[in-house]
Amino acid sequence: MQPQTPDDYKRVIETVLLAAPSPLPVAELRRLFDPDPGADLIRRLLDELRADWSDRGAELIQVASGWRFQTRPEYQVFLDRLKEERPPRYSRAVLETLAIIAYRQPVTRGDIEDIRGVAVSPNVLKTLESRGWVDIVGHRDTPGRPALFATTRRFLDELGLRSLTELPALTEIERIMDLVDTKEIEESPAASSEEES
Amino acid sequence: MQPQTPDDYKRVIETVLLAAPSPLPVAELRRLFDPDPGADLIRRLLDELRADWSDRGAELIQVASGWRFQTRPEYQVFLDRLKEERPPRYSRAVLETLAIIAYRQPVTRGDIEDIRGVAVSPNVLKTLESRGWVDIVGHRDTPGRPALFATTRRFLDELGLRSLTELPALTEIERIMDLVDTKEIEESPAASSEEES
Amino acid sequence: MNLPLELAPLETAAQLDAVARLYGEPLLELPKDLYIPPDALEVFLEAFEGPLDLLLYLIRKSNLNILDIPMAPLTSQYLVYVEAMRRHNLELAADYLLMAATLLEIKSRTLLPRPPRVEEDEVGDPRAELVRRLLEYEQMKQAGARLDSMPRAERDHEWVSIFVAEKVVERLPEVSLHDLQLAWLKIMKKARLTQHHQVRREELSVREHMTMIMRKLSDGAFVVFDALFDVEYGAAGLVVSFLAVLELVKEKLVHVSQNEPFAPIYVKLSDAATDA
Repeated sequence: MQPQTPDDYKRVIETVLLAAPSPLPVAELRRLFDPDPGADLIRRLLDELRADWSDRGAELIQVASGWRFQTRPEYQVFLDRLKEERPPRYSRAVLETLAIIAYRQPVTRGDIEDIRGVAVSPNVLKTLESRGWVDIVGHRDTPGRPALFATTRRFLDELGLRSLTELPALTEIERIMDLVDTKEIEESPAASSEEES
Repeated sequence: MQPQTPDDYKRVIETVLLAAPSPLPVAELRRLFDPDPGADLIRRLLDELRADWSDRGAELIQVASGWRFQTRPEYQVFLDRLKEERPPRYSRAVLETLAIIAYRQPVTRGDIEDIRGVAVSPNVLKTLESRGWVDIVGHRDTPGRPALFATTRRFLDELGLRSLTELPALTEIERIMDLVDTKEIEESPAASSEEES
Repeated sequence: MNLPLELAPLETAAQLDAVARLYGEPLLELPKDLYIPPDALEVFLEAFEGPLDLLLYLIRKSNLNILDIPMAPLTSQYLVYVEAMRRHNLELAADYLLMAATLLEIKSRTLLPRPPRVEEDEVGDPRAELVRRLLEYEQMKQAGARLDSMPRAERDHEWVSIFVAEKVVERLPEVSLHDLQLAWLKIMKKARLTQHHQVRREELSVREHMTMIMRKLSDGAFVVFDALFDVEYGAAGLVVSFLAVLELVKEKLVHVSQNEPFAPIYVKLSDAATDA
């Protein structure tokens, strides 16, 4: 079957995206066709598809790894009725650890403990790793060579983000400058990230 | 969200079926709604949905365990193109054994072991035989009457060769190898005569 | 200093009314919000993620200016909680005790005579590090809550992934001529048998004919020598076929027999040679 019209192409893209087990980037969608129809046509058709689905129960969205269909949140109440298991609820320890890894990555367990002021239980990191949201990206070159944690692309995908820059902005740290002396500000990661924002 | 019109119900059913990991029977679809709209309405809406999708790349079908969306067979060619998996490769043992049989046929398993310097597992030969690339063409008249292996016509066909003489000549690559190993060239009369030719 | 009403009055004035001393600190009164039934204390404390979280709670609840924390009342209130924990035999995390020590240390430094204004910047406020940590923790605490409120897969929506109707076709490995060449190269490198295993085109041709002849003889029967040669091969092909027979004989793969001179020559696979 060789697609002839733009609508034929659109139908193929729609079908493939409905069936794909993970998001597909434009480059991958181009590979569906021979000859390559070019990125512009694919992008135009994706926009059309998004519009076509605008009044349906599923929507076409773009996340970090590409495009995919997902159900709209309004329909979750129905989907939940068929689910055997409740989705996991994460404790504050897990969520705060996730936030520190997301906003300060790459960080060691020690960094996380410094910020939270308490020991980080191994279960907390295991929960995030087994969800596929964080992983070890290297080791810091300090004694003990502690593992460095960062968030994964899957984390972005599952939160519907295209990149880390789409994370909600941090609340601005109150005018800490008034109090903390200048030298300390330069050394402090919190302060430097504030300067960026 | 409480569905009001039959279209609202239809949209919910469609969305749930798009996201469901396995086929859903009518009884399960009734559980989506409270109050239960009854099996007849669900069945009517499933028929409507099937008609709605009749000119799409996916279709709504009924299988033993219920209803599900699935891609139409004509779209498989596109889905195949996305498959990440690279074609499987034979192990080094299989490739080397094949090379020895191709270049030195007919050879016994013992010959192959002599050349490779290691024992040849029966699985290696079985792999090549079941692929139809090598077979037994006789037995050597020595104790144990070992089987003699040779390549088949199918091997030539599948590698696009008309005859074994179209296999790459090995003198050239061996010369390259000899050049790499200079010491051996100096010691070896065969290699030096090669250079003259 | 603008102290909120529910915190204790200035230390000096309250010294006389101290109801207890905790870690050397006069405890003026139990903070009003601390009247928690003992059973509920554990639940209450479990709500905190650690000493920073508890401190933030105390500061925010009392509407204190975090940039100008009144160390004395905050410290004493914190110590009340820690003492309550201790009294109820709750496992007192080292993190809470360490913070208590930190608070006391900062408090004592704030009580030192203030250096002249000019030098203040160099010495720094003893509370600065604590405030930095509190603010950074609070920022991450809020970020965590905000991440939790973002729609996420499996809780707020599901991925669409419909069934793929496909015929399963087993994919067989592909082998190229290059693969074969490389394989041979590896063998040679390993075996160092260069001299013995050079393969030229002519030799391959002989090898091919050896296989063809063996296939012709595969039923074990005698075949007349002439029948092994096909004139279609041409002169060169006939020579190659003949060389192939010689090689087969040399490698003892076939038996050639002739009952008397000029009689037909028969060839058969050597594995049936016992009959000959």
